Amino acid sequence: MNKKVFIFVLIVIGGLLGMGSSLIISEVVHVTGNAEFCGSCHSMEPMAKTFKLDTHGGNNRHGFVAECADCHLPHDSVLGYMIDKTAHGINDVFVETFTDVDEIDWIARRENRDEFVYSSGCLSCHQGLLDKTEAENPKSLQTHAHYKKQLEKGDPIQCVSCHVTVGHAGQLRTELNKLKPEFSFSDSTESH
Amino acid sequence: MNKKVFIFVLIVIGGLLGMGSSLIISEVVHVTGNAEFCGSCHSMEPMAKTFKLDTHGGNNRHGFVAECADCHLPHDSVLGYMIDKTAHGINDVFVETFTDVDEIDWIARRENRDEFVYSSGCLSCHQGLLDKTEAENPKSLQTHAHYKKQLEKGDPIQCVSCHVTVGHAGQLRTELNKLKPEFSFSDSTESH
Amino acid sequence: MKYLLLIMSAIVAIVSFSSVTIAEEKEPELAELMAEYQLRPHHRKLKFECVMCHEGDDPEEYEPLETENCLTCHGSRQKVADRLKFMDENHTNPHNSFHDGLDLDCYECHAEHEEPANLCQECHTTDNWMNEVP
Amino acid sequence: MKYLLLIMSAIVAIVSFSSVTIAEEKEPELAELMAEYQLRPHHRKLKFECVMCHEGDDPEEYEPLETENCLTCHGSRQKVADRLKFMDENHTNPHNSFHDGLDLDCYECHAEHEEPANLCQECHTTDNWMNEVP
Repeated sequence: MNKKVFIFVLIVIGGLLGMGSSLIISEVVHVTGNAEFCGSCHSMEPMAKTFKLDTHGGNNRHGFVAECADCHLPHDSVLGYMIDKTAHGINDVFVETFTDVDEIDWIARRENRDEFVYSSGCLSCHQGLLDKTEAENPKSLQTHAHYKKQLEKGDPIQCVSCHVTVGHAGQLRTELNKLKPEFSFSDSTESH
Repeated sequence: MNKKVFIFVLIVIGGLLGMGSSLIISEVVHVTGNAEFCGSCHSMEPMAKTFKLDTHGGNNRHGFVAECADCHLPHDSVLGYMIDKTAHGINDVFVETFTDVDEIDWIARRENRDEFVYSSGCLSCHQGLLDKTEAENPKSLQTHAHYKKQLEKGDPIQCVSCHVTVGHAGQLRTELNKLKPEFSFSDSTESH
Repeated sequence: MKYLLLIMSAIVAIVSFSSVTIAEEKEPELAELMAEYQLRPHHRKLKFECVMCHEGDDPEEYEPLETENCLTCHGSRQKVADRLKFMDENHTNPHNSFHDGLDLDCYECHAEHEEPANLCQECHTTDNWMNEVP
Repeated sequence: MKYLLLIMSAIVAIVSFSSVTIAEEKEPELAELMAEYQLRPHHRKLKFECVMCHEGDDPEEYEPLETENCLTCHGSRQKVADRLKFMDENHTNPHNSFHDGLDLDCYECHAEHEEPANLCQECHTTDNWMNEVP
C-alpha cells in the first residue's frame, strides 16, 4: 500500500474510533447525571432525598423532572460541560472511595452554593425568564432586571444567590441536620 | 520510528480528531435545535410562531422554553438521536433549497403527527408523569395508565395521539390556513 | 396433611377453572359489544376500551355521554373552539357558531357509536366551509 | 430660523448641564447614604440598591419595611419557617417558635441597617440551639 494512503486510512480508523467513543461517552454522561445515579452514593443521599421533594425533582403538576447535572454543571458550552463533568467524575469517585465522606461539612459548604450551581444551567431551561414582562409576583421582574443589569455591568450575581433553597425544597439543611446536628440543644434553661 | 509506534500515533491523532469533531458536532446539534434556528426557514414560520404561543414555547410562569428537537427527535439513545438529527438535517436543507416548500400540504401532514413527535422526547422531560398518583384532572391518571398498559402489551400509542395540539397552542391549523385556506367560503347561502 | 393438600388443590382447580370460564365467557361478550359499539377512527386509533368513557363494570348500565364527560379529555368548550379559530372569520366555526356560540353540545354532531350527523347541514350547504364531521 | 436654533441649543445646553449637576450631586449623596445604611452581608452580596426594598425616588421618604415587604422575596412565613424545620423538634425554630408560632415580625430580630438583635436572648441563653442572627 502507498504510504500516504496508509496514513490516511489509519487516521480515518482513529477518527471513527474517536467519534464512536464520543458517542459512548455521551451515553455515559447522560446516564450518570440524574438523581437515581448520583443518589446511589452514600454521601449524596440527603441531596437526592430533598431533591425529590422539590419542584425540580418531580413534585409538580407536569411530572417534570430535572437532572442533577442540569443545575450542577455549567451549560455555556459542550466543551466546558464535558471538562467539568470529567473533573467532577474523577473527584467524586476518588473522594467517595478513598476519604471519609462523613467528615464533609455539607452544612458549611452551603455558604458556597454560588460555586456549585450554574446560572447557565438554570437559564438553559428557563430561557425566557429574564425577558418576562409580567409575573404572578411582580417583585421577580424587579429582581430579574437587577440580575440582568449586574450581568451587563460585568459584576454578575448568580441565580442561587437569591434562590438559596432551590432544587432541594428548602429542606437540605434540615436533612443534613439529621446526620450531623448543628446544635446540641443540651441546655435550654432560662438564664434570667 | 518503529512502525508499530507510528501506527499507534496515527490512530491516536485520528482519535483525537474524531473526538474533537464530535465536540464541534454536538455544539452544532445544540445550536440548530431551537425555534430561533428552525423558524428562520420560511417553511417553518407558522410552526415557530404558534410554538411561541404554547406553554412549551415560553408561554408559562417559569420562562421555561423547550427546543424543537426536544419533541421532534427521538430520545431513546444518543446514537438514534444523532442519526435522526443528521437525516433531518440533510432532508431539510435539500427540500428547502431545491423544492418548492409552498407545495407542502402541512395541514394534511398533521394526520401523521405520531411520526413527527416522539414520546421518548416528551418523557425525557416529563419523567415522572406516568407514575403520578394524583392530578388536577383525574382523567389524566386513567389515560396515562392506558398509555402504560398499551406500552406493556407491545401495542403502544403515542403521547401526541391524544395531545394533538401540544407544542403549538392548538393554533397551527389556524396559522397554516392563513397561508393556504382549507375552505373557499365562496357559497354560504342557505340551501333549503 | 395429604388430604388437606388434596382438598386445597381441588379447590384451587375449581376456582381457576371457573374464573377461566368467566373470563372466556366475558371476553367474547366484550368483543361482541365493542364490535357493535364501534368508535370513530380518531378514537379507535387510541385503542380505548369502553371504560375509558363509560363508568362501571356492567355494559348494560352504560349511559350516553354528556358534553362535560367529553371535556374531561378535551379541556373546555373554548379550547375546542380555539382549535378551529380560522373558521371564526366567516362565522362557520361549528364549536363557536353564529347561532349557538360555545353552547352547542358535542352529541349534536359527534355520535361516537354511529355515523355522525352535521347539524349545520340541516339548513346549509357546508361544502365550501366545513369538513365532514370526524 | 437661526435664532430659533440658537435659543433651542441654549435650552438644551442648560437642561443637560443642570441634569448633569443633579446627577453629580446625587451620586455622592447616594453613595453616602448607602455607606450609612449598610446592608447585612447576605444582602450586600446581592449588590442591591436602596430601591430594591424601598419605594420612591427620595431617600428622605423611605419607610422601614414591614414583614409583608420582606415576604415579596422570601415567599411566606411558612416557607421561611420550613427552612429551619430541623429546629422544630426542640421548639427552637425562631420562625415558628414556642411563643409566637409564625406570628413574629421579621424586624423583631432582623434589623437590616444595624446590628441585628436576637429576641430569644432577652430571656434565654441560646448558645446551644441557635446561630447568630444573620
